[in-house]
Amino acid sequence: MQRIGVFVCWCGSNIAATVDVDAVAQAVKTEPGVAFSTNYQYMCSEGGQAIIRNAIAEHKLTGIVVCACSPRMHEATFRKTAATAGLNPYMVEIANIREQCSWIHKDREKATVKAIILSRAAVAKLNLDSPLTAGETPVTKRALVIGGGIAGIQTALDIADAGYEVDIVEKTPTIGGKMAMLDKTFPTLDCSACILTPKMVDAAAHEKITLYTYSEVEKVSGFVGNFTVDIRKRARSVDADRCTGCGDCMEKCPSKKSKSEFNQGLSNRSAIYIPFAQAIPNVPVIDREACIKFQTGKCGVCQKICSAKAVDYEQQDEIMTRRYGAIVAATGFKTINLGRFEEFQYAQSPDVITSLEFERLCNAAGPTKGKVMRLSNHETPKTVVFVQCVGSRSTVECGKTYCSKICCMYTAKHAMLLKEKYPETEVYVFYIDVRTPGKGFDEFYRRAAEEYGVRYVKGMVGKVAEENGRLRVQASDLIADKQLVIEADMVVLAAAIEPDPSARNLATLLTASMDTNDFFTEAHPKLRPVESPTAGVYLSGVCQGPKDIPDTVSQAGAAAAKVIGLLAKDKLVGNPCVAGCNEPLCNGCSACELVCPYGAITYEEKTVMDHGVREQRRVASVNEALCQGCGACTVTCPSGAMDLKGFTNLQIMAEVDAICR
Amino acid sequence: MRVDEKTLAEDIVRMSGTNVKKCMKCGKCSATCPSFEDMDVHPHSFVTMAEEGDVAGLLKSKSLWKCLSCFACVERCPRGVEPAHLIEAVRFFALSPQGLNKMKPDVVPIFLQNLEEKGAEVPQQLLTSAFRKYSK
Amino acid sequence: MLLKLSLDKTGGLFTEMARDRTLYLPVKRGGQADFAPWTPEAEVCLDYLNTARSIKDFFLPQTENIAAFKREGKKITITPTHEEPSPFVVFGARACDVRSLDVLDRVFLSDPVDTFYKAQRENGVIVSMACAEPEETCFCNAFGIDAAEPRGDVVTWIAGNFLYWEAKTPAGEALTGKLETLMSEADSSDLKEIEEQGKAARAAFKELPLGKLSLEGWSGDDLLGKFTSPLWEKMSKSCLGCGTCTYVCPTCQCYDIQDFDTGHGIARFRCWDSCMYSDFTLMAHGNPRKSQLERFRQRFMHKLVYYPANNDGMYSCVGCGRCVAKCPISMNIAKVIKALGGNANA
Amino acid sequence: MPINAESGEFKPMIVAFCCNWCSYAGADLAGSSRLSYPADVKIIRVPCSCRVNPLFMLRAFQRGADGVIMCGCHPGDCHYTSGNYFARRRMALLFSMLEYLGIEKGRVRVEWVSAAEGQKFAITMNQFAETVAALGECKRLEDLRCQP
Amino acid sequence: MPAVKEIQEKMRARAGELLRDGGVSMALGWKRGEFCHDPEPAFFESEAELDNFVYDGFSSPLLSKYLIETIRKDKQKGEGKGSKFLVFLKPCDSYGLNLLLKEHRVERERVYAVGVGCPGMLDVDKIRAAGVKNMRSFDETETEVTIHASSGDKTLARRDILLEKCLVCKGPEFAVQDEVLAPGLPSFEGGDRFAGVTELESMSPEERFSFWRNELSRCIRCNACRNACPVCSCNKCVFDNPQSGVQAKSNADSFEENMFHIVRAFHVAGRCSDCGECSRVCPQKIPLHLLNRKFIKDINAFYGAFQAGADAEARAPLTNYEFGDVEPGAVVKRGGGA
Repeated sequence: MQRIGVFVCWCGSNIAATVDVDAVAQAVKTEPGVAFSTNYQYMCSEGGQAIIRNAIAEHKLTGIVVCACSPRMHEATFRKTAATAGLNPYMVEIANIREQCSWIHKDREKATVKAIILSRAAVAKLNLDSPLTAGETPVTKRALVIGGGIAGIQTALDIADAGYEVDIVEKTPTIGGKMAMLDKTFPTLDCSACILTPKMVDAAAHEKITLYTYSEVEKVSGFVGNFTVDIRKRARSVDADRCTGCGDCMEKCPSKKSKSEFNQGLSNRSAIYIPFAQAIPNVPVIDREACIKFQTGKCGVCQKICSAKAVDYEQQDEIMTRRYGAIVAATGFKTINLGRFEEFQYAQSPDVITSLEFERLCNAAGPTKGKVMRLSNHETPKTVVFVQCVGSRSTVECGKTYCSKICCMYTAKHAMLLKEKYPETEVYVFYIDVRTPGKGFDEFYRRAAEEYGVRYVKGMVGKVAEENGRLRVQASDLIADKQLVIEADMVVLAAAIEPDPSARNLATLLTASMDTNDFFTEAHPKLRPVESPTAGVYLSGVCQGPKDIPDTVSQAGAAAAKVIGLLAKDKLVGNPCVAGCNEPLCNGCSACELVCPYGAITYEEKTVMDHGVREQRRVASVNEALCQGCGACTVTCPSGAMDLKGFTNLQIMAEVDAICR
Repeated sequence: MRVDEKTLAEDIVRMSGTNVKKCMKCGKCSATCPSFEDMDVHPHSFVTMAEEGDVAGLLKSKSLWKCLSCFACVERCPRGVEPAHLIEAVRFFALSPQGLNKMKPDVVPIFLQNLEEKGAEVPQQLLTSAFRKYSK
Repeated sequence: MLLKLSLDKTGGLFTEMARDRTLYLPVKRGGQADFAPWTPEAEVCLDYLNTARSIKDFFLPQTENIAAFKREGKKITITPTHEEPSPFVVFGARACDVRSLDVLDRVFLSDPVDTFYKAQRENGVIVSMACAEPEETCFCNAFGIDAAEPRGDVVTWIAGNFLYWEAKTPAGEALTGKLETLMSEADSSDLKEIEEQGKAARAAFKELPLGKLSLEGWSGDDLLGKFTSPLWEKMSKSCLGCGTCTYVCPTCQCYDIQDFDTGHGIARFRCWDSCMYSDFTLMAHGNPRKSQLERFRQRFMHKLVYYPANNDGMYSCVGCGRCVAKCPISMNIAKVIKALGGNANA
Repeated sequence: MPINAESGEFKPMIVAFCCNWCSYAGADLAGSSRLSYPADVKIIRVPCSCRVNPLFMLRAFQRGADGVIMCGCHPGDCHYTSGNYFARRRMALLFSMLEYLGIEKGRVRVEWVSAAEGQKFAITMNQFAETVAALGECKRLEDLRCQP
Repeated sequence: MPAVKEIQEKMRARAGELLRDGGVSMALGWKRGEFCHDPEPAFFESEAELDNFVYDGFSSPLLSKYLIETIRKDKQKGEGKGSKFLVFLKPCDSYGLNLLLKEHRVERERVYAVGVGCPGMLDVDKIRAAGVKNMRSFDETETEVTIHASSGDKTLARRDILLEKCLVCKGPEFAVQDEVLAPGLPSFEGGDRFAGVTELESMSPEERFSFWRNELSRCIRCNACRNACPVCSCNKCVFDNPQSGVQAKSNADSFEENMFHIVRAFHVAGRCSDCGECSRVCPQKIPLHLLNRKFIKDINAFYGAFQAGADAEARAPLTNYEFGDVEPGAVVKRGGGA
């Protein structure tokens, strides 16, 4: 049996004016478990708290009910008060007789009756309270960033600068990601490589950052502060420690017919290759599928000519197990497959290209050395049509329902770059809407139209057809209500972007949830946009949703700040109001596991004593460090094995009973 | 008899099975339409008019009979609005006062005979389309 | 004295019987017959063979209030809440059900007397009805019950178009006194018809699938041998552990006393319990009967061994066949009697 | 709750389950904005609408409640991301079942109330109390033993 | 199409084979009872025991739930580790097994599931209602059943004496099986299983209330519905657990009658495969399937067609959600489900 003290607050006149506080204190005296009750002007004041502390000592109270303002206001205060008097802080219940009583009722009698009922409910609940202690777990002071694009690099740099160890895992042979492929960036038109490559170098050189390129995350276990991750370091076939990056091997490699991933397949590369000149690490990798040595056993040229003796055909994949306190997903994006949009002839005509391909054509280090040319005949195009929203904002199966966010701006950029290089070119941009929310964005777009004479046409392209070596573009001009037919030399499609396909598997490994488009979901769409619902897992860059470089960098910094906040703690103190499994009652059905948004519930085979029978059973187990205490599992559990501490089934029913009495 | 044009418009939209509210005014339907030049009201406007309940406008438009039912707009529409189905529904209402069973198979030859006189008035593809629909 | 009444006049009889007391009789509910209070609208069915539930309901109801506890401050007041008994008649009880009261009496009327049960017994008049033909699942003859000649305060027969009525006890006489004007005296030809019908019925019982069931192997010898028989394990395997057999059984008498927190105090009541349930005999230390095997064995050992051992050899089964008809998986006492009864039923 | 002997006025008993993060805060806002609603409404704080077991609702009726309402964060805004989605399915099925059993509709309700919607909270409670008052005492789900 | 007797012999032979040398240590089937219409679930451990094996129009009791206890006991014994248990499944029984597998109540590798075609199970009460007294034996085909009884011989159309659950048969497909004997049965089409629910929905609330009062007031809380149900497999039911706060051994009043059945139906909502066992076993003939089917009908209408137990992977509707799910208020407004 509890010994409960009830403390009714006047809150000056806020409560006392409408509620007869003394009557409340008297009425609850006869409630089961109540050993003491009183009222006072301001319970939250030092004087009020002293009354509580003294009463706890004097009446040997095991719990207190404070009838006062909303628990959202002073629950924490009174928990501290209880704790200083030696009570468990969770043996405190608040009856909200201000916001939910005195402030909304005018009739003193009715308000008093209601206050008594609310106080009784709190007493009834407290009778079933038990002391709760928050669990503590240590924090491994090391972070893992998955993905080495601008998002991952920035997050890693920010974390490392705060003094914590960071590992970057990148699945391609180099960091840099999509930003490395860009020519210029909007809205300033500065060179992408000029701003990215120093950051790549910084990341590689940072003493706190370790790069694992050509590597993938294979297994994740553990929970916030204590993840254990297996990383597969794929065999490069080149010893990174020995390689000097001289490039002789690539030059001599006889297999030169592979498509360059970096150049979007617009040029070829050798089987042993470095993706691009500024790649980091500047160590080649052998594409074993394309390598003659690996395919036929005959060749070995690269090994023979390598003066550093770095080429190693025997190299094997390596699995490393590392421990981390936090994980950041920065897996980025790719452009969608346009093969199914037959109306644009992308798969059929070499002169219909994606914007990312156009980006490579513009780039001085690209396959055409920066010369924009028709891929069919290597001539400079005279009329170029840009089509926006290709696959974006589309409900058809091969499209995406969302706005890809970056296309309006890069299309304006491309139109300008083209006009800059070839002022005589006729440039059309077909748009549904031009969306330019961002600093200097609308000005940038207007410059394209006003200063560069790019023809913006409101309407969609309906059909592209190859005719006499040119492209017949049929489109509508909705403003003029006309159908246009343009003889173009090149069509550039602003393809929708989608999350990198590797994210899906990663989400499963991290038990992080995804939306229907495979973007990672955030813990709260407004208030926790860089955290995933899984504690200790953070989101950076486009893997969370389409965004441009400035947004990505800001989010990367935000994710880093969250990681730093976590790693700065020595121990994590959990919320003690977590779910718990009553093992003898558990059926092992997995229903709770399915509704847990935090992946906090796992199942294990355990020996359970059930009424003297000992047996091995599959039972649920709650990881208290991950559980946030929502209670979804408790209602899903048919046998009532799952219950939520602080809000148990019996407690809520006791409140119901007390209210309805 | 229907007096309320708004209800009529709603009925037409419902019958067509389309959701005109999904239209984001991209104009791809008009861009792709092979009969665009022959039309006074273009496919995207057709959708807008249906949305606004302008049934009279739809019924008296030339476009109503110029649409080939080629379904290019249905195929290309990124939002699944399907303007051609809307046009079909309006046609149904235009024809329905002419008899309960709308167009009977035996009237089709009359259309064909008139073809020479009327020339481009009745596109052949429309008749093919009609055959497909009414030859049950 | 044997009285008779044309079957189409029974309405008047029921009206009269129900005038100053509750009359329970078989009515149609949910596609089967069950005892329920008579009302002019009730669909009385006298041609039923077996009701779904037994007449136990009126003497040991499924739930009955005992007392209420109220707490005010440190004071607790206790108020008895058991309903005052009032007179009632059960009309149409079959021979097996009438016998079941003997079984219950020995439990509840022996010291210490169960006052609730006693009060119900004292207030109830049993008007039994002879069986003119058996139900497929009947085996009351195995327990020496004559279905054609039931006991009761009043015994009735239905033959031809008449209901025959004979008072057997003072209570039955008293009831008959009020009804005599409705009935006329039967003659010897009526008696003969009843006798013939009875003979045919007795013969029919013997021809039933369970008509030759013998309890010879259940004389109470070799208690340990029965208890430890490996057959229990085999037989109990298919048992679902529901309480159907115990709740439809006219002789199952186990109950539980429970407290219900009404929010204003405690309502104490008793309710049927079933030895088939996993929480039956649950105690603070755990449950001595951990498995369905043990619960299953208990039920039949009690009916066929323990009870007779304490009650002059009287089995606490009356062969009404309800459990046979109702068990979801067709396990029943007849199978147990045969399987563990040695060669008697071979 | 019984009919007031003096006035003959029926005062319904209403239980409101409110999630801690949105609706309870919304109720607080209604309070601090002094927006009144009937004193018949008593709030029980739960961490999330997904903590509300249909059993609790039945329990309330058993104990004499005439109406039960559950409030949670708007879909998409759940503090725990998905709790209210599960709650919504559970309640949709429960409500449909109660109606199927012949319990008057209007005795149960779900409303999504954000922390900013103090006004909505008050309006909702006023409306709900009115609906329940019009329905009168809940006879079809009462437990006679629990009457005072 | 083989006659039912032939299927029985096939099953007996196959069970014998598997017990002899198929790595199966026990076969769950049915054995002859005291009458011709009451086969009992049976556990055959040797070929010799199979003499009593029976499969006919009355082999309705579902067997898969017994696997929980069978495997548990086998584990406790600690011997025979890894031994398999053969279970015979009629097509509709297979859904129940799938649910047990999905909820980890039974391990797939411990089960050898043999699907058997089902001609439709018979309702002895319907046979009696047709005027048959004291059934002695019967002959059955897919379409007709000839009954030999003390009241004389009688031939009835099979359709007229099927159990309610068989009138709305889910068809001859097996949701899970290792092998199938006599596939293709039943060959008839099931009817609209929601007809009963729809009819109730069309009544006024008052009519519905009195309908359910009349039905549920007959409940004696024998728990047969719960204990026969393949998904009501909790180690300890909340209604049996004194710590749950809702324990109740009997229906003390109308509220508890409602409560038990609402909560039971809710606990199996989205998990109920509509096997019909609850209604079949109810000694008081309460149409419990009308509660479960209401949930199934609503789930289908609100969240898309769902057949519990059709596979062992799909998320149950109540452990799933969509952003655009129907609002509870809209459900009530539309008036009695969809």
